Amino acid sequence: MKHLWRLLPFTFILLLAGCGKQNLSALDPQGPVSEIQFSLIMLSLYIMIFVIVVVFVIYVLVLIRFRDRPEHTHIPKQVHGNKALEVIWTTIPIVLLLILAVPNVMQTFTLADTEPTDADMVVRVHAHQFWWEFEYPDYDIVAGQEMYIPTNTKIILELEASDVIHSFWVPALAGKQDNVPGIMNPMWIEAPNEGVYMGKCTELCGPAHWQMDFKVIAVDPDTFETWAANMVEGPQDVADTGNELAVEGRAVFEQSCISCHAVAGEGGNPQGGPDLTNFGERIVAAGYLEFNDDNIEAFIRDPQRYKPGNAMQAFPNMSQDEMDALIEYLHTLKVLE
Amino acid sequence: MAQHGMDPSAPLTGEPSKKTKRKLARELRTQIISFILMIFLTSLAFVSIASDAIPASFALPFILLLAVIQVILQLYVFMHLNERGNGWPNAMIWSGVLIAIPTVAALMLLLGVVKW
Amino acid sequence: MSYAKAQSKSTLWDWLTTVDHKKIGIMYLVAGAFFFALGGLEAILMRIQLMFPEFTFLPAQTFNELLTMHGTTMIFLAAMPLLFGLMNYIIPLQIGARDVAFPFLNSLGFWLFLFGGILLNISWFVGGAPDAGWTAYVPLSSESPGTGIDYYVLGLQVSGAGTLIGGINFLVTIINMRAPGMSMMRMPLFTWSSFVASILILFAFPALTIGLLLLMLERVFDATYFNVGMGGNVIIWQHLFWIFGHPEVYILILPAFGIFSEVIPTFAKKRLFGYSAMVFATLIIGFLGFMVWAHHMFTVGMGPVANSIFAVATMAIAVPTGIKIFNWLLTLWGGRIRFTTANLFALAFIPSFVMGGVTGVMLATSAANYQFHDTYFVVAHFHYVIIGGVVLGLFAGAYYWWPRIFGYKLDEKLGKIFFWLFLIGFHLTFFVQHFLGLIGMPRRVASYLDGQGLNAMNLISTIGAFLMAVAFIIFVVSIFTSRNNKVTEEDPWGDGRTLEWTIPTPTPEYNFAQTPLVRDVDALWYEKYEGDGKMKAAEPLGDIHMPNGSILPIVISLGLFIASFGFIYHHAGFTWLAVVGLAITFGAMFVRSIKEDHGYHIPVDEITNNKGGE
Amino acid sequence: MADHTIDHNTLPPNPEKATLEGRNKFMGFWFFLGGETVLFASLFGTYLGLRGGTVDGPGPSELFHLPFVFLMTMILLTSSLTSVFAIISMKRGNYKGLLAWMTVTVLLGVAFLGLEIYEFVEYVDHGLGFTTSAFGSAFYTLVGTHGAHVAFGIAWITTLIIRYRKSGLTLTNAPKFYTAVLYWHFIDVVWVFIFSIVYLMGIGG
Ligand code: HEA
Ligand code: HEA
Ligand code: HEC
Ligand code: CUA
Ligand SMILES: [Cu+2]
Repeated sequence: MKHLWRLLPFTFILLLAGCGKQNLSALDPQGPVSEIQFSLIMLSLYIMIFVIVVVFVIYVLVLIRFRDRPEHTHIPKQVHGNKALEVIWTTIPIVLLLILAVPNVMQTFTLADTEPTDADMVVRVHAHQFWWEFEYPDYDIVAGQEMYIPTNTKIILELEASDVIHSFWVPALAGKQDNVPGIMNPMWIEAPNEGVYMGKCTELCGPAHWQMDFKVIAVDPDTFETWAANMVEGPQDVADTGNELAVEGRAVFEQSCISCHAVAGEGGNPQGGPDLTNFGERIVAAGYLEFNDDNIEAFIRDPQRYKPGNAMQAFPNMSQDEMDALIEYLHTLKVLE
Repeated sequence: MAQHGMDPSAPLTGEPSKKTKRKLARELRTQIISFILMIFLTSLAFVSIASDAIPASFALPFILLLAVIQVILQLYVFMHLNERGNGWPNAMIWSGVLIAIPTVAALMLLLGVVKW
Repeated sequence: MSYAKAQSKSTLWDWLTTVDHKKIGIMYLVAGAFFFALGGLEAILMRIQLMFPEFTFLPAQTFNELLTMHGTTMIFLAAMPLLFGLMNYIIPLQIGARDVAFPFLNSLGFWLFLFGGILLNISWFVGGAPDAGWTAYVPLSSESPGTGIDYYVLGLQVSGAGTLIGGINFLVTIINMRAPGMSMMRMPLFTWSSFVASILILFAFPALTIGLLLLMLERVFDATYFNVGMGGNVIIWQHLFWIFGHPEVYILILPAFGIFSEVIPTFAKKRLFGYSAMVFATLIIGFLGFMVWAHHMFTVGMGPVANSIFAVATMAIAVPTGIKIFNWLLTLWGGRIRFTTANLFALAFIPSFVMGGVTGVMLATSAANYQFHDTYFVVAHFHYVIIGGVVLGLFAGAYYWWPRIFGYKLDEKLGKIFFWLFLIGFHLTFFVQHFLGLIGMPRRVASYLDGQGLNAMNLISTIGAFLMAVAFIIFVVSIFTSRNNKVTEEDPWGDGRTLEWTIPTPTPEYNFAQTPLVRDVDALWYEKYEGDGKMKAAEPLGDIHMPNGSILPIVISLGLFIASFGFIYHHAGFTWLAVVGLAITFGAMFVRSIKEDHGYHIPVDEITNNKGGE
Repeated sequence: MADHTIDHNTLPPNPEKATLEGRNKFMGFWFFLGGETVLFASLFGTYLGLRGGTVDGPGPSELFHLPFVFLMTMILLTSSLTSVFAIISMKRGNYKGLLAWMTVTVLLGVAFLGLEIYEFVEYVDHGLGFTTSAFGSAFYTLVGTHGAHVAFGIAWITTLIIRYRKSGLTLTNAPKFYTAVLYWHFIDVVWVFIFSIVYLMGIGG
């Protein structure tokens, strides 16, 4: 019952969107922040529907009653105006706006409550053209593209950018804040439910702006602790698994890739690419491509074709054997099992 | 709009009326007095900064106040904004100031470095 | 005196040198329509790209260029000049003046706009158009490679100077050139709202001028205002842009409001309801328009106090706008409404604009704006207010004043087909975009992934855009096919209320043989029903003084056009071109200032001949 | 809107506003100054926003030299007074006086501009270039825009003096001289804020 009211106007859209799957819709809030925002959206929507209905009713009435007809010959009375009416249509909108403005101001402050306490977790979000980096200062972890968080924990995000302005948006969890070079913007999110939440960059940041997607993955706090510990440890050493191909792949990786991509704290550089420690567990590759070998290979051979303007070096001439080994190795980069 | 038969590039001859002359003499006096006042205000501003005796917390608002007074003198005495018939120029200048204030304030304060 | 001299020139030369507000108005309309078609074409290309998910009709870079040029072209080169065209032609007629206050500057303003617009579009052919959005946020714009952004900066700087000049010109014209008896509170509402829009231009454009100056110095001369590593700050640009940018949207809508306030009373045969409330509301909107700009920046991190203040201030604008909406409805109430094409556009405006306006208030809800911002919800909002307000206003104004300006009526049948197709296409295109935004589609995306529930609505949106394109082509066709509907009467609608309907068609070059005497708001209506139907003259018939034409406005603009290339290609060693260009500009200004030009007189018999009808 | 009747024996009290063209010019120019207010506000705001962005370059307190700025201020202030004298001469029908005072105004303007250029050269020597830091860029842009206004004013008034050196006062040139003087005063108005906000506040804290 409690949830029925909010479903009414958008039921058909929700069906269209199939949003349960994607966790992409601001109309299907999955956490306290997006709930607050959703309730404001609905409050404002109801006020606006009221306004629209009032205007439409007068409008339709006028158009029907006062259309010119051939039998009309009178000159309409040239009315100057009406004080009482002016007062009415000044006051009523003011009242309607107050109904919206007061909760809005309160919630604006609620959402700005980003002073971290001991119970909260801090994640620094660095945005790059065109990928995301998540740094967990309390754990000494850096993760690329996919942000793991524990459920039911208030997460304070500290947003930063290294090149141009980006904007961090996970519609189902929270509205956006901008990642601005030279400035740190705090915001907070919380996810009561486990799940994968789609995130998008919403500030035009170059040709591959539309592909600058990311994921927020909420897991139960225990899983999160495991994940965090293993991110520091790194994935299991491929030499221990007896996977020859992967060992070969690691060699390729260490020769060509490690200068930009760190794995378990080794390699990488500040101007480099995403941390690949848990790449094998990615839901998508490069932020938006379906996670399969063909896509990964194609991306490595020609990153520009996929995300124009991105900073990764291309490897068009890598031999097929090396490529197969490399991809095998990339698949072993897992920390959760 | 013919100028009543007057050629616009013919030199204007003749003397100003007596009334105008008196007005101009008065005006000249006001102008000189306000110039002296401006010199004084300017010097005061410089001195209040140059001398170490006056604390900055006082000197800064003080010099801004002096600047405002001086500008009002410029606008109303030198530029005659106080004269009758200058309603529109007044309106536009003050509208400009009205918009200038939030502009400066925002650029000083709302740059994201300090959150309000 | 020297009348013969003014006649002996060729037609082309006559148009190039004209300082007649009517011809300048027509040139604004033609150039504006051209840029509207261009901006529309850019929109259509974007919509084709967005028709299907992961469609590869256009590369992402091209898409970004199209979206930037679409926004920039539509706002600066289409909507504003089209409004300027109507303002130029109509304001002097509505206030009973023979010309604007500064005919020379008026022409200069037009040529600056045109050269600026051409400059901007040259970027397409020399290495790519600007690609950072019409808002050109730094550092994306300041560090964008290539010359696209340089063209943006200089193109807008040049055309912006033209706009500022135009604004001052309208202000002084309206203040100083009104016919006797026309007090401020007897001015037609179109003149009033253009007046307030001009005030907004006067105070908004300088902020843009500085923003563009800084961006140019940053890109061309390595300044560091926006360079974080050098102590710079990137938010400064956003403030400067929006201190200009928000008033800009009211610069667009207020004259459109003015048009509706002329069209609706005319076709309802009823005086505008609540004239003084309308004037007052316009002024309030103008004032508040300057106090709300940061509602575009809720997510940049100004903090909750700043966000709350700007949110509440923004919401306040709904009140005066609502006053206007209800006054229009009450004007219709009790009238005899004729559904001419002009009036159809005006009537369609009311519900369309209200829908766009209320989504504006939703956007102003700062805490909810974090969800809306930079999504298609915003795109839907502003196309509803811009197309549902400004564009419908332009079409209403075009149909209404067409006979006055061009001497013939546009075909009503084609007009109605155009109207319905355009209106349906418009709602089809943009209504669904509200939902696209809410279910997760950011704006300025070159494509979107399949399987996110965005496909159907994007397709609908594109179909709507095609309907608008078909409608627009019908309009263009009707311009040519209607040319036989010649109009000769002074007041072709029969219900004209204001001074522009008191003079012969086609409009004589001196507008009014005798300056009229104004005795009430709706001067003509008053004479029709309280007098003998003819305006009283405020002066005896006499020679009429007219300004001479001049080629200098083109020369001044051309100089800046040339100089711009010098700045754009500064790094390639073309700085000398800037010197040459500026020398041409300042040289022409110098010539203008030392050459006195007192115009010429049209003798009385010439005027009486014309009055008898040619 | 009837024009003031012009009687050949008495000078109109406000020759600059005696014709419609003059009144238009007068009004339009004031409005332009209203716009300039916002233009300079944008520059002042930018400067104040970036004032602290000195990075490794020198900051205000290391550069600014008060006595020098005081001298510049006095010169500009005096030129404002001499332009007032010019207008009073004009209204008295003393055309020679008008030209003479305008010439003095221009000379003072040139002196001011010379000092400003000298000042900039000094600062560059002390390590503050246009591209040294955001502070440097913002400083030169603000003060330089003012300087550009001074230069334009000098060129404008000089043109007027030369063009009209022999014409005597006319209904056409009176508004031109008048608006040029308004412009000159406005330059001084802006300078008041520059010396207060840039220089005095730069030294004072
Ligand atoms: C003609 C242009 C125009 C007009 C008139 C408006 C009008 C309004 N706009 Fe809009 N706006 C734009 C053009 C325009 N806008 C553009 C181009 C952008 C995007 C720029 C970009 O980023 O590229 C934008 C973006 C924009 C934003 C930023 C969104 C974002 O990026 O996050 C906001 C936020 O507050 C906003 C608010 C408003 C409001 C409150 C009004 C109000 O003026 C509306 C007032 C009208 C009504 C409310 C309807 C009538 C009133 C009644 C019937 C009375 C009763 C009503 C109530 C009680 C609600 N607009
Ligand atoms: C006055 C302003 C104005 C107008 C009228 C329009 C009109 C239209 N706009 Fe646009 N729009 C903006 C201002 C405007 N827009 C702005 C400011 C932006 C933001 C840009 C940015 O983000 O930086 C924007 C962004 C924008 C987007 C979002 C892009 C993105 O974020 O990725 C879209 C997408 O659908 C869009 C679509 C349209 C469409 C379909 C029309 C249609 O109404 C167009 C209708 C016109 C036509 C269809 C004419 C067609 C002409 C022909 C077919 C040629 C025929 C020629 C002859 C007959 C001679 N616009
Ligand atoms: C010059 C630096 C550089 C080098 C060398 C480099 N990369 Fe990358 N890589 C990047 C950057 C930057 C990105 C992010 C691209 C984007 O999304 O914008 C990236 C992204 C990726 C991704 C997608 C990451 C994700 O989380 O989905 C993969 C996989 C990848 N690189 C693999 C490789 C491999 C394998 C090599 C070596 C053969 C390699 N890279 C070499 C910079 C580099
Ligand atoms: Cu990053 Cu868009
Ligand atoms: Cu706005």
